[in-house]
Amino acid sequence: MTETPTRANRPALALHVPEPAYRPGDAPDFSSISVPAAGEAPRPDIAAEAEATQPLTTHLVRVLDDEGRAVGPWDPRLDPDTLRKMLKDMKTVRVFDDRMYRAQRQGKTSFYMKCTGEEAIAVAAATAMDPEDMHFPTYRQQGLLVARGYPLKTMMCQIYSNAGDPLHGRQLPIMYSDKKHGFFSISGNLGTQYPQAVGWAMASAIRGDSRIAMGWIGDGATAEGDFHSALTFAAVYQAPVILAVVNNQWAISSFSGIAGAEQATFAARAVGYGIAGLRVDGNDALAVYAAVRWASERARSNKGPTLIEFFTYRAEGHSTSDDPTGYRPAGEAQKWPLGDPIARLKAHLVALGEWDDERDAALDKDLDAFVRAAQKEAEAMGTLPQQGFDNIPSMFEDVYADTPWHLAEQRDASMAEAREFLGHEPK
Amino acid sequence: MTETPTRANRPALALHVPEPAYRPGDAPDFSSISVPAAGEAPRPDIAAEAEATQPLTTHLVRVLDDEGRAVGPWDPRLDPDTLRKMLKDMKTVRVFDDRMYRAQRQGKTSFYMKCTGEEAIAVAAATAMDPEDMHFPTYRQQGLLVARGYPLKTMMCQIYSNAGDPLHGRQLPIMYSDKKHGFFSISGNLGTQYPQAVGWAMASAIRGDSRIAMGWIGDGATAEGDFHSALTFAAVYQAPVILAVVNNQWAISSFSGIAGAEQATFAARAVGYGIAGLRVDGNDALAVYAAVRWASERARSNKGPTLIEFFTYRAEGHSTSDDPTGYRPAGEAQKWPLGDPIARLKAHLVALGEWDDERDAALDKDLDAFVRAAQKEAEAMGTLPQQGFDNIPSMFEDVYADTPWHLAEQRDASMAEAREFLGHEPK
Amino acid sequence: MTQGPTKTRNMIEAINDAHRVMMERDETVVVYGEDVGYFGGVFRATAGLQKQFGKTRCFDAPISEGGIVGTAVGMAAYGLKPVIEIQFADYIYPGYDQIVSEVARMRYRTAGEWTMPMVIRSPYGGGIFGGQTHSQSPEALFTHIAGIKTVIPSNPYDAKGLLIAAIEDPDPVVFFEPKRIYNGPFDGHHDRPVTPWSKREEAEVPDGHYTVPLGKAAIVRPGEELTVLAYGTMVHIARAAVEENGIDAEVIDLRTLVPLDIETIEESVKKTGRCLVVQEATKTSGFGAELAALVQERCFYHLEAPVERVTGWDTPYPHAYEWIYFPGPLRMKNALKKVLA
Amino acid sequence: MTQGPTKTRNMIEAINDAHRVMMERDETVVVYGEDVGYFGGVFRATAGLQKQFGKTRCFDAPISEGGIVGTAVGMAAYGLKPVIEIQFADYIYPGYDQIVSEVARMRYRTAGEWTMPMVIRSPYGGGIFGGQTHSQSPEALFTHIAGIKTVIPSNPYDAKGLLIAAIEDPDPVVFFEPKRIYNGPFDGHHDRPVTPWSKREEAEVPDGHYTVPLGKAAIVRPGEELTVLAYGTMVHIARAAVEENGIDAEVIDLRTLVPLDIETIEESVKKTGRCLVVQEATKTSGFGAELAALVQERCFYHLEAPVERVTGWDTPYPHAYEWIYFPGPLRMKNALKKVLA
Ligand SMILES: Cc1ncc(C[n+]2csc(CCOP(=O)(O)OP(=O)(O)O)c2C)c(N)n1
Ligand SMILES: Cc1ncc(C[n+]2csc(CCOP(=O)(O)OP(=O)(O)O)c2C)c(N)n1
Ligand SMILES: [Mg+2]
Ligand SMILES: [Mg+2]
Repeated sequence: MTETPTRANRPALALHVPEPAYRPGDAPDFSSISVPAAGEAPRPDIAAEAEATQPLTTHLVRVLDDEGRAVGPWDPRLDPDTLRKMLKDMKTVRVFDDRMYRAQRQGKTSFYMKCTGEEAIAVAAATAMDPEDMHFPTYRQQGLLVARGYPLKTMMCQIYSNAGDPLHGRQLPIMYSDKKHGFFSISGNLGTQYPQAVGWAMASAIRGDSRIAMGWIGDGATAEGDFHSALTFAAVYQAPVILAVVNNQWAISSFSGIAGAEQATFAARAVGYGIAGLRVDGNDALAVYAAVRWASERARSNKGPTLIEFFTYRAEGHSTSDDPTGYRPAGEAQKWPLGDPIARLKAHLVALGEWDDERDAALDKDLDAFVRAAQKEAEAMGTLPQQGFDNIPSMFEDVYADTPWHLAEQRDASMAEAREFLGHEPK
Repeated sequence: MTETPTRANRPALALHVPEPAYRPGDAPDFSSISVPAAGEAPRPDIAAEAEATQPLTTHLVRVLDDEGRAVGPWDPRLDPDTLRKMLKDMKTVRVFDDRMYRAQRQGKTSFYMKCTGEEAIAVAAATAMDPEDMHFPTYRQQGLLVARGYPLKTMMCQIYSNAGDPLHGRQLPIMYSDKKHGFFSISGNLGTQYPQAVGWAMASAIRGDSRIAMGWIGDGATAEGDFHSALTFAAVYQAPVILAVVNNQWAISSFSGIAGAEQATFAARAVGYGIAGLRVDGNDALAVYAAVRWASERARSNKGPTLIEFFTYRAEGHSTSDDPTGYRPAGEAQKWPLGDPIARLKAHLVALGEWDDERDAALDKDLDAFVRAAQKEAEAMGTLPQQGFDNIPSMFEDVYADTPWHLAEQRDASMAEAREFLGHEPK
Repeated sequence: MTQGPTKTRNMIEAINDAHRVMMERDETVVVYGEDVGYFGGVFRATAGLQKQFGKTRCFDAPISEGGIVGTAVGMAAYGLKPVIEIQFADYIYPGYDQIVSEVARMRYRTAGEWTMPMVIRSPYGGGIFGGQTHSQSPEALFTHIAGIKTVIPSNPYDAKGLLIAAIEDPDPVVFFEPKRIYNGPFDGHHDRPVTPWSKREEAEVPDGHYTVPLGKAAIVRPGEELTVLAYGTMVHIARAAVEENGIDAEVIDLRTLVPLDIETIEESVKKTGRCLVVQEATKTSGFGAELAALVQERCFYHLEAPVERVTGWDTPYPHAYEWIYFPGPLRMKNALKKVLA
Repeated sequence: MTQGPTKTRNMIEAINDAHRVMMERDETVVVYGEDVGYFGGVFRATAGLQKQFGKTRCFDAPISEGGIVGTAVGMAAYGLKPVIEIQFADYIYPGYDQIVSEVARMRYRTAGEWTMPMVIRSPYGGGIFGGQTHSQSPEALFTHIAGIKTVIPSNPYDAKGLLIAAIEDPDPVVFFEPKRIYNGPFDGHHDRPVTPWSKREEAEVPDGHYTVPLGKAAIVRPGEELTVLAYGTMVHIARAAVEENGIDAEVIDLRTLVPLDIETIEESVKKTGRCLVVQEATKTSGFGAELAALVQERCFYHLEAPVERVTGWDTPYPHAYEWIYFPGPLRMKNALKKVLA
């Protein structure tokens, strides 16, 4: 300890450590959160100066009102087929999550992560963008793959690390990657994909291409240095990129205040870099669609990047390794004022007269069967506990384009070990 | 190259690469830069919400007007003695820089960095803060040491890496470090000191101390991830810290646009994090003083951190390794509209009737003699070319508190080598 | 080997207790990292500390390993002793610049004026189906950096004693904890149940303060036929393999990689004339290379066979191929045979 | 060894030319980094490229090594071939996470779907009074990482040929350039003038396209008495020391550290029976350790003496003690004598 000076006339300093409003045992009450009415937020021109979006970084872009009507300037006026497709995709994601969560609990794989309550975000974003645009997702954007028609069975095979896994059992469950569906390889390291998205967008601009990129990050991960690199490079080169912050208010056990949300919104960061910022109701599929559309038009017309904060709530645990009752009240998700995105979109379709409870129930039944069928097919190719002794040489491939001598030696040693362990030649 | 889709209806994207207004051969003309009149910027309460400082992040806090008068709410109303002390310190820095630059050119050391044109910033900041407060500087804040009375001779000994060098010849010239003068060890790695300053301030708050910290960074280095860590931690824990960005508009050969200054000011970053931001005329010693004072009062009363952008111009090369005529017009510094900080402070003192040309000339003469005398003393202890074979064992000290066996062995081998090389026992 | 009353503790409990002991003794010790505050860490190593010592002594940090280390530098400069957690060793890289360029060199570059007494704790290693980013063993990336000490315990007793020693040490310590054995030692036979710590003597952990000195290895099994150098989880794999194969090997648990206990190593290898080096990390440029280089440099004329290395393969850690990657009993056995041939 | 007309070029000119050749042949090659655009880099390695190829093919980057590498990952994913400069190897650490966690593992983790053909160039090494942060040799921090290749040229001919090969390589390459010999080879005698490149055959650099293959070492001096393994600046120190001391050593310039040319090494050591390994980096856990470990593993029964290492010391690189730190002629001589004893 350095000498403490006698500075009697100086007040004592104190460290502020942010604390969420409620902890286990408390009765959560979100009535203090001010939720602006749907339709209230203005919609600036897509070519507006970044600074002009300032008010939208503290406001909340909302389209669906409490009666399920789409209101205000951000209403994207989608046709009923598109709305129904989004509803179906969101429901698919939820059913998929439930089944895979259960599969992990049954010991069929090592790990799973749901996106319950956040389904609107990835699904509506995928819907608003072109299929050729590239996403740099985190681990909670399974909705992108579903909305873009990636086979559920293949997702499951990845989760089971089985013979159908396009990633050859090399990645943790849910760390999907698929170039054809414009879905960049998910990293276990938080934040890294953010400057990568900017780099992809810069490349597209360098080549005079017309495709744009979208990068995704969680509220917690915005604290990483990569967040800053991404915003800096995006601003400097005016990269055609959309930078999404999915603010579900929790990292693992720490709340968004530990990432700085007490002092400013995540959308507000944008304007400080000269990037347009929008704060959007993430549980409102139409608002999400409209915001992504606005940002993509801006990017496509060389008007620069946009950062969009999707305000939502992580309704379940962080992953199968997490039990949130250890750090927040059990009932919080239900009290969350922005509601359930699936219920809200359904209500909208019903209000439009384009949907009803019967069709909804039938869809649920279909989806359940559909996901079960995919799961059956996937499991026919094996689950994790059966893996790890087939095609061992593949484990030594793709470290480099060609296998150097040291990896060849290691592969051979590894095969010899496996032979001895199994008592027969490995497959 | 991935397949280029046929997306005929989509416009071609283009990469924007920022370019400074003038390159070698151009005639620089800063008339387009709008310099707000002195005294115009409002001075918010030190407890103001960070958001309330937003207008001050694009404006420019200026106190000294063109006639050398101090005007407006930011006038710190300093007594003449303090003003004269600042003038003397600023002049000392300039003389020191000139002599050390020349010493490097004479081969007496390997490297030097001047802060010409930026003298007001460090000197006035040091004057505005308490002597017990801690600075985490970069390599252009020699003014802090001068203002705090650190011996010039010791600075020179560090520059010569000679027997009087408190850092034992281990650091590049100008990478000073002195705990007693509240001057943290300068790092060669840009940006690292920024979160360190925040950590020191957090520690002071944890201990209920009353001392605050000030971190320094250049415009170019704000792009490093450490800048973001610093702002994030400062905001989250409301650390009692002042974060200075010295925007001298150039990194080495790249201008501030490559760090993002085309799109937003550096001060504007602050508000996005919920940190108070000020943009200040860095060539106006009174404005610098007033802003640092405001921020230190805010920090001391647990009202949170402040980021201050000091707008200035790097009047000379980046270092002795750099020749700026390779990338910017030769006469730019002279055209720079915010003038010379020493001339401006002098004009103020003259306007106050507290100074005149005679005293000024006398001071210049004194300082010249003073710096020369220090240099003579320092050089009596040796210059770099004579170093490197005395006290070799010291080279192996301070890697750890105690010397482990492997370093002891290496030390002995090194001594044997030196003995052989010199033909006698090293000192 | 004990002081005062002991209690059976697993490694997490031992580590948790080391924190508590030091926070009680030294009010300058502060503990932070991702999820370490209210929740007590994803592995619960810091459970209960916030409650006992308050929010300003133990708190959650933003997800910014660079910021965590960077602020710790400032705190150490102030005079505190930060004990920070990096949630997984695989996530230490964003903090690597601050560790390498700042923490490691501060004492040196300031000629001792500013020192960095801090501990950077992090769970490392595989065997838990954690995939590429929850399984790495990056110790060699720290042993190459002058100015930091690298410590890896292999059991609860050492974990507590070494962590206390690390916190008390005047130099910065990178403290890697083998997460595979947090709850019980592991002999490498993934198809058999694990012995819990409670069945092992090294889990008898004294209450209160004691230290296991940094820089001192332990001979965990004396022997004559060959010397096995191991650390962390690999100590258990090595011991089990030696015993299963009826080999009279001397197994040395290095405990501290830098500074290394070269005396114990040299003495043993000069006695046995043979040496096997074990690491879980990828082979090339791992710490095993340094060990092999040192042993042959210093014991060459005593060696009857080349120093062999048992290591992880030079690939990322592949999720489904956990047990093909992991340096287990068979890899050990084959290497032991080779060294003895 | 040449193709077409040649011109005398120093290393910077050779490197600059490699860029130009590849930017002309392949429009997906983009070049960026701090100060590399208008000004052409602080060492001028990219001089003239922006003028010739335009601002979107060669440009200045923000001072963010993490952002430079991170955006390069995205560009490579798009289908470009980024050739990026890190201004000094000492400043590569903020980009280390992106290199280790992303660049190195992308091909593997995507089962070959996304590859990372990029080159990360950076001047490294001491001998220029650059102090602690302009002198480092961090190659071992990359050789430990599976998935990247590490290349270090020692002369203009190789620099151009290896850089072209690296740009054409389908895998990511970390390309460290020995800045001490940019302008002329250096025999380690800091008190004597340096021979300019123009006096050396390896500075006869062909115009246009040619490659020096990655993974192939060069025997720069054949010999019988012992084998010296070196790379970068140290190749010159080694050669000079061998010649000054009249030793008939075989000096091998590794050129690529990973993947290593093990065949050339083994053949030589089996012939000479003795081996000296040279690196400028700090000793502990340097790449020399891997070389020593490999050589004794694979050539043990041919070795007549331990493999010795000549290295920098395990301290930061101290400004005034440049020539005490630097592994120069005397350290070489003493080690050569030891290996031959
Ligand atoms: C660099 C890095 N540090 C730490 C972790 C461990 N980790 C995984 S997820 C997570 C929380 C992320 O929270 P957030 O960004 O809000 O995303 P969310 O899970 O809420 O979608 C943490 C700390 C990691 N994966 N990578
Ligand atoms: C991490 C790191 N990257 C690069 C450098 C090389 N470098 C030294 S100074 C400098 C320019 C810094 O510009 P700025 O931050 O504006 O400070 P100024 O020199 O203008 O005061 C660069 C690129 C470095 N020292 N550290
Ligand atoms: Mg979150
Ligand atoms: Mg600058």
